[in-house]
Amino acid sequence: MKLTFPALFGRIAFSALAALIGIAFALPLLWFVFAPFNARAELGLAVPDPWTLGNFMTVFGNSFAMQALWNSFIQAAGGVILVGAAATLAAYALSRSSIPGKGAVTYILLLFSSVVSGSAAMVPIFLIISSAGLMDTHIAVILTFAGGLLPTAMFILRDFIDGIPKSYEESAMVAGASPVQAFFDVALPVIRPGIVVIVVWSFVNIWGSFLIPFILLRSSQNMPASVAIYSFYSEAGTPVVTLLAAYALIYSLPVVALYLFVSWKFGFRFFGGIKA
Amino acid sequence: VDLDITCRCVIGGVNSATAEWIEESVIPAFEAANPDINVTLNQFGGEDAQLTQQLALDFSTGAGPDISGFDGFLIPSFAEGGLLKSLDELIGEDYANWEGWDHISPGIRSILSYEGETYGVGLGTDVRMVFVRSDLLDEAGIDADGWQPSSWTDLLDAARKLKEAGVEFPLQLNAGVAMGEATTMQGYWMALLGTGEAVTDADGKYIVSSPGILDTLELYKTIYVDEALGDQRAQMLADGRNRSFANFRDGKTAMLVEGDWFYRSVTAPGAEFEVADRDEVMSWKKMPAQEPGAGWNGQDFVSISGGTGYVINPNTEHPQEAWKFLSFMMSQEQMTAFQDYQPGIRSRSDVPIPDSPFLTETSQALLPLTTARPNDANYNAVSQEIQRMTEAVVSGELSPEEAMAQYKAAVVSIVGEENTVSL
Amino acid sequence: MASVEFENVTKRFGDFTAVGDVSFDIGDGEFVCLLGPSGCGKTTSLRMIAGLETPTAGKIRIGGEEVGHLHPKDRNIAMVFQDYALYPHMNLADNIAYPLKVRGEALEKRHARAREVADVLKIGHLMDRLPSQISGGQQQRTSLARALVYPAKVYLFDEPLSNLDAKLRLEARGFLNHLQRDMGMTAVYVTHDQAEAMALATRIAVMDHGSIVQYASPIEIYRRPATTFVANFVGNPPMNLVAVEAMQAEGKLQLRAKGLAIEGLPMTEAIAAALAAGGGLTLGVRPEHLAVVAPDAANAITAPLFANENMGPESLVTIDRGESARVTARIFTDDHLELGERVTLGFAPGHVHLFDGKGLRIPAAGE
Amino acid sequence: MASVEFENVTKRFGDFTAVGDVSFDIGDGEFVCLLGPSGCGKTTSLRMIAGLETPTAGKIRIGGEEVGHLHPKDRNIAMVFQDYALYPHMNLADNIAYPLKVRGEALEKRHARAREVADVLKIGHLMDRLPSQISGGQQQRTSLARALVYPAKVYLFDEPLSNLDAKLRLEARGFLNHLQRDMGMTAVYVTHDQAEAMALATRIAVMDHGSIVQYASPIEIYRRPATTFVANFVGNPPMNLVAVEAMQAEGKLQLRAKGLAIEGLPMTEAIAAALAAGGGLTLGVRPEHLAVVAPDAANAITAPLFANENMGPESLVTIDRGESARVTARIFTDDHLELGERVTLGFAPGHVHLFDGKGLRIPAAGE
Amino acid sequence: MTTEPLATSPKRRVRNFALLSNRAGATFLTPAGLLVSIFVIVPFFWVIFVSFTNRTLLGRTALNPEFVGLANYLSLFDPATFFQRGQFGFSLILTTQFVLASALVGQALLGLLLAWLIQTVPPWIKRITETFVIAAWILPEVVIGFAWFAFLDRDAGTLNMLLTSIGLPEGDFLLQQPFWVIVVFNTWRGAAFSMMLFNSAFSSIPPSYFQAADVAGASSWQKFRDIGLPLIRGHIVTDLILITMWTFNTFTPFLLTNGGPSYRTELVSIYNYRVAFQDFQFGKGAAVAVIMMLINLAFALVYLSIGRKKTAPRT
Ligand SMILES: Nc1ncnc2c1ncn2[C@@H]1O[C@H](COP(=O)(O)OP(=O)(O)OP(=O)(O)O)[C@@H](O)[C@H]1O
Ligand SMILES: Nc1ncnc2c1ncn2[C@@H]1O[C@H](COP(=O)(O)OP(=O)(O)OP(=O)(O)O)[C@@H](O)[C@H]1O
Ligand SMILES: [Mg+2]
Ligand SMILES: [Mg+2]
Repeated sequence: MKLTFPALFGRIAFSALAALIGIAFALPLLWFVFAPFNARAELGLAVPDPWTLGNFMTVFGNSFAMQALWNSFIQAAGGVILVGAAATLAAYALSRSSIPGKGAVTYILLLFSSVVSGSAAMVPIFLIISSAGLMDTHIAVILTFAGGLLPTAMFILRDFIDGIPKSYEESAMVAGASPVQAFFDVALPVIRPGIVVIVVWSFVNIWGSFLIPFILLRSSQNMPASVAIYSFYSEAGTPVVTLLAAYALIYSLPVVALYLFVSWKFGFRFFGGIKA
Repeated sequence: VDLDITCRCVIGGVNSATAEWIEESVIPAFEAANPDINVTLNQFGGEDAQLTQQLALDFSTGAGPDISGFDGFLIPSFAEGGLLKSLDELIGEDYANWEGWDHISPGIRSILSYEGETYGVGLGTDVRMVFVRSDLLDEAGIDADGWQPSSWTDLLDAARKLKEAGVEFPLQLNAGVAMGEATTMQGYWMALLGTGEAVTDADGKYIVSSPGILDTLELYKTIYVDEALGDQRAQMLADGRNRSFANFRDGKTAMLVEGDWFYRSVTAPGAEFEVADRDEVMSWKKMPAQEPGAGWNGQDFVSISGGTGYVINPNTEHPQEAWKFLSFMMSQEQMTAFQDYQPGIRSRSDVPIPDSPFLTETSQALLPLTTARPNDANYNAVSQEIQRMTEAVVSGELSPEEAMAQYKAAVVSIVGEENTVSL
Repeated sequence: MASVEFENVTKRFGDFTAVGDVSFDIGDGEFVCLLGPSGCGKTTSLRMIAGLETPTAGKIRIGGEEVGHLHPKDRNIAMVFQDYALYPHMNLADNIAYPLKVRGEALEKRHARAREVADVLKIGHLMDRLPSQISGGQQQRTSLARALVYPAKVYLFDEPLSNLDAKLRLEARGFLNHLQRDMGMTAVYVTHDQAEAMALATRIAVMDHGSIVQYASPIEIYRRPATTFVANFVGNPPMNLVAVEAMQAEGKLQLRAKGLAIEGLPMTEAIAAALAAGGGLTLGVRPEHLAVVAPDAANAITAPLFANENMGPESLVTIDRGESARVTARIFTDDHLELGERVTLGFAPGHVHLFDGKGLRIPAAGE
Repeated sequence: MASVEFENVTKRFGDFTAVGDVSFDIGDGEFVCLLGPSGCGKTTSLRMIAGLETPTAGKIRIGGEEVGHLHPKDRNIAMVFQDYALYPHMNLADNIAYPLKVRGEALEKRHARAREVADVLKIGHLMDRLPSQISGGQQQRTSLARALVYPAKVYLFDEPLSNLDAKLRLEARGFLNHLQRDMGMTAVYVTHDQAEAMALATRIAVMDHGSIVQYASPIEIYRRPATTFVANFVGNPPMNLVAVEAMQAEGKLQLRAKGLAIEGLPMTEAIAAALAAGGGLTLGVRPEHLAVVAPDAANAITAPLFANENMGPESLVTIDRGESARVTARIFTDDHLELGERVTLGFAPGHVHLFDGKGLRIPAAGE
Repeated sequence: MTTEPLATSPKRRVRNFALLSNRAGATFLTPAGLLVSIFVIVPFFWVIFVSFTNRTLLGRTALNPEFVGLANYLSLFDPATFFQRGQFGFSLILTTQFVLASALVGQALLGLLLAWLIQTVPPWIKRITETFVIAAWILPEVVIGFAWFAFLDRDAGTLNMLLTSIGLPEGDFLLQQPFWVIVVFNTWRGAAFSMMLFNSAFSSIPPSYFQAADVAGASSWQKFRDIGLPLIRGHIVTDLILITMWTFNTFTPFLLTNGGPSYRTELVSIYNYRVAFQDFQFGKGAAVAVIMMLINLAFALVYLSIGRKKTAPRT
């Protein structure tokens, strides 16, 4: 396409700026390309010499840390399913029903959750879980995360659903579908991209979170990776950088994979439903 | 009967030796002897403080492992909050009659005691000293083998010489908030004891203003601000401790005050901060008092010890079985077995230190000199104020006087005016 | 098939009355068009029949039975939505067959039936596409197909052809017309296009501001519009309305306005009453009843030519009486007229409509 | 004002050719309508003029200058979008004045100018409202005003009246007509409504599948459609096309088809050539040239009545010759005809159009 | 609230017919309602209650906390120490600056810029940029903490290597500009969310709006200012509410600076952690949490009132 000089220049400048920002975002992660393969601890960016998989070997040998990855997965998957399902139902109800007072609910819950996400609320949560006899179980972690993440998930998802025309469900109902049928046949597929955002967001949150599992879990066979990563600290209390880098790399892969998968499969958008 | 034991230990991770010992030696042997008791080890991978939080929550609700690893200096605050029961109350006779007490010195026993009651059994203790790089000292013209500093001045003079010889940060005395308790124990205490003072006086009141504190802070100022004999940045960064280790490894630091584990595990072969040809280039010196004889208790040299041990959950359903296991674990036989996993200074005098000349020497030389932190529920909070005070000086932000004034105000508000004293 | 009755139905949104106290009946098998300008309450009325909107007051009956308590799904209604409301994640086959799916039909059977309807609407070859992959007109027909795929008591259409081009629209109109006559379906059809309403309806309900202004057969509405609003709204181009001064002379009516003088209309009692009530009269003449005549003809309006639009067989000749008071004639000629030239449009007195000061029709003599 | 030229312009989307090798000129001051069915490439052509789409091949000139390298904002073009594209957050004044704002006009000056244009379009009193607070028709006029507020070289209209109801559409049409004659603006106007094209254009370009099928004046297109496609597309309802068998008898042409027999049409060389080429002939008669006649009349088509749509002054009478071959007449009567009854529609031989086997017009004698 | 269709339709429907009956709605709300009640609402009130007691985790008041009225709040606002480093006031001011700089200016503005930029750049640049920006958002925080630590290392960190290679002086960032480090860090970490949200918002604007402006002669900047920005105002409010809250509560900078040096990066969340989990003073920690919530509320109200015209609650 032929363009005038200023227009061409503008385009190039835009692209260059975008690329530059992208690179700037990538730089801090560069270290992870090298450090895990380096035999010697380096905080600096250094091409490993020689390359080694030894760190990974050590990490794989740490059965606690490996088990922890699986635990993380159980907790994150469980939490995500719960958050996804409960938030979808609730956000849908808040958007589509005429329950009184639904307008401000999400705002208020959001504020409440801002208090509860801090460390001060760990004690009541601990007390609740322990009086329910759920201490040291995956389900305790899953429930607690679900509760904590729900207000935000509902807030985001409700925005999303509000943006989708009601005539989808209306037409289904006129055609004879019950509200539940309309929800599953029509509404759910349409709001899927929004649910996907919630799923990724809550997965990432649970996957990386330390405090809650740490407060609610006790036995080593239940601890998630966010806790296990501290086992790569020395007796003196300082991190063993090489192992940590190797473990961090393994620990990061699932979230990246999840993101790539869902954004390829479902798209990743906040508003507007499926492209009609 | 099922028993749970938790320690901050992970096979293949932090304190791997402890975990291996319990898993491979203690539990099988115990279960063989007591077929009706089933013991499970929970490896805890978090940080010390995190284990503390867990235990506090658990013990307050009646949950938690039956036996747990425990840092001695936390005994007072747990005991005061009713989160621990003394062994006397919990076990009674069996505890009192345990053979092990005959082999554990009162000093070490006191680490896990508070107000005369014993709450747990110590596993071992540690001592602190000055580690030196003989090769660097030699290069700077100091005869490393023969040299033993007898005053702060000696220490500083050596540092100056080293500096001239091109050693970037000759002396490391921990300071700052980021290193946490490592600042208080390996840094502040080691200096303060040299002035003849301690954090509390004989009555247990906190000393909040004294010449000793000032001198200590002046020492910090000399090292880090006035003469740049130490790595000022490392004291302030979150990974400062690692940096100090790396400095030592890389020959940028020649004298470093640390505990015995520095030799045992930090610089050991295969570790991250492995010092090549360790036994050639590395040795240790006693920490001198400010002036000979001016140290704590009138000593020429000082050291301080902490210690960890194991406590029994106050709410355990099976206190007797738990005690059975704990005492079995602390038996001479098992503790000796532990030495195979990781040699160290053990609480029992009848457990020999295996062929580790380093540990044998240091324990012989330093255990007689050492002291321990005060058994006080507020110590933890005060310790943080100490770290803050050192950081203020080391960063050059406050003068020693100002820093001490700030410390005073803070400690008064923590423990109350009546529990403080100015000298 | 079933009848539909509105009894004093009112729908308010907050303070705003979208439909006000409307009563009318739709007979079984009737095809009624709701015709009116944007925002007059057409969609709202339709949605109340479907149960998607709850009347604030009044009753709606379908087949004689009050339906206030019935959920939309239980009313057995078919509806075409203004915005199609096609399900973006289903292909056309599934979209069209959806009503059958919720009725529990087997997959094959319902797809066969969907295909049948789609074929009639000429979208049978697109059954595998998603709604996003077809054109606007095809989407509209899909929506239509979905409504027609199952037998319903009442069919509701909300501007179902608005997005089709003239040709397709005409075709679809013919199809609906036929369907209604074949199946005898009861249909309520919303449109703002009066030609469509004329062509399809058995009766037209002309709405304005939430009320029904006239409810009658198309020809009645065309011939005897009840108000100036109806007169103006129905007919393309709309009826010319001219405010006139009325005088009575020798038992006859005289009308005067700028460029216009009509003498000798028959005087009736109704006219006399309207005159007595005051407020002036309005004269209405349909464009197709006007012709270009000699400048001195009687019963004529003269003004400069404003526009002359040739539309194939016919032309629209508009003259401008000033202040935007324009009169348009629809004539079958393509005489050349110069813009600005004075043109005289004449009409037969029998084709004249009269409205009183309130805009209500004054019945012609003998009506 | 400026002329616009297309020289072998092609636009492909991927494999799909939306506009294929189109060349035509629009004279300075001309008002050209692009007319054609949905998807034929009208919008695409317009967008290429505006610079919103880049031709795959070929050149576009505005005022004689090639504009391929110019960004839309530098082409000095005014455009009305199909969906208005009014900015919902600006009031009408700001919306209309926006092109002046980006040209750096002072606030007062631009608002004064916006007001002027708005007044002409009768939306002057709404200047403080937001687009959401005005009716569809007013929105459309706002969009129009925004295009007309500044002097542009070429005005582009993409179905600017499609969303208006009949009455408003007519009004706006009149206004545009006037404007064009007053200002002599060069305009390209996209529509799929042939009546609109007829009424407005100086020339019409009938498009189909990305090509221009006929480019001529409205009356020419109406009277002498170049192909069956044009014949079918222009005219409302469209021309009736009947495939006929042609025979030559005594120097005259005879046409036969089901229910139809025409004798004695003059034979021309062109017809002879078409017959020789084979492929059959197509007979075209416009609905307005048909009338209900006696069953035994000559030059007539007979079939059962399929639909009879009354549209006010006139009716559309459709008969069905089977297999969807329908013939529609547009008649000024409202005789009652029964559905299914056999109806005969007659016409004058002079009103007949003939097309050859390829659908191309066979010139009538003397054309 | 913020997704009103951009279409110019005058209809904003209030219905008493609802797609979901109240009963069905209540059923749909039940699972979330239960979870939220137990894990958010109950703890919330517990926190409020505890903020009026001197409850601690260890020591005497662990088992027998006393009601102390406003003492916790008063001690936080003790004028003698309020502004001292390591005290509440210092943290509060620091956090406010941090939120303004890293959430409002950093994340929201950078997110906006990115969202706008990637509308127009070639798809492959868009994809790459998006991927890195989002990677920064989804990676676990411990991992991120380390990566940055290595990135900023004075001696051999990636950043200093870069600076030296282009002839600029090295920086000792963590020590000299710790505040700006965590600001940049948090911007880096969180910009993805704003970017994605604004990206969705922009793509929900009909393209003809921009084309109309193009034809009218508007430049890229004019289009952004006059059309893009005003039309996504509602989304901006949503975004600001969320990222402000998240930034107030973020703990991740702790992994980078430990709150130091000398408390110069001790955000309120870190302060709160120290009070509650290192000093074990739950009463005081709870008071901090309550104050933070009030500040969040204030921010949210400001955003809502600024964005009000476009965000009238949709009922
Ligand atoms: N971006 C695109 N990608 C692929 N195909 C396109 C694209 N834009 C238009 N087309 C196709 O090009 C053809 C012409 O499109 P165009 O919009 O010009 O039609 P039109 O004549 O304006 O139709 P309408 O009357 O429906 O507006 C259509 O078949 C359309 O599907
Ligand atoms: N939920 C609502 N809240 C407030 N007013 C409403 C609501 N729904 C409709 N209205 C108003 O009620 C009136 C009638 O609306 P309705 O949708 O029935 O109009 P319509 O006749 O279908 O118009 P159109 O031809 O534009 O579709 C309009 O003025 C509209 O603004
Ligand atoms: Mg409507
Ligand atoms: Mg188009």
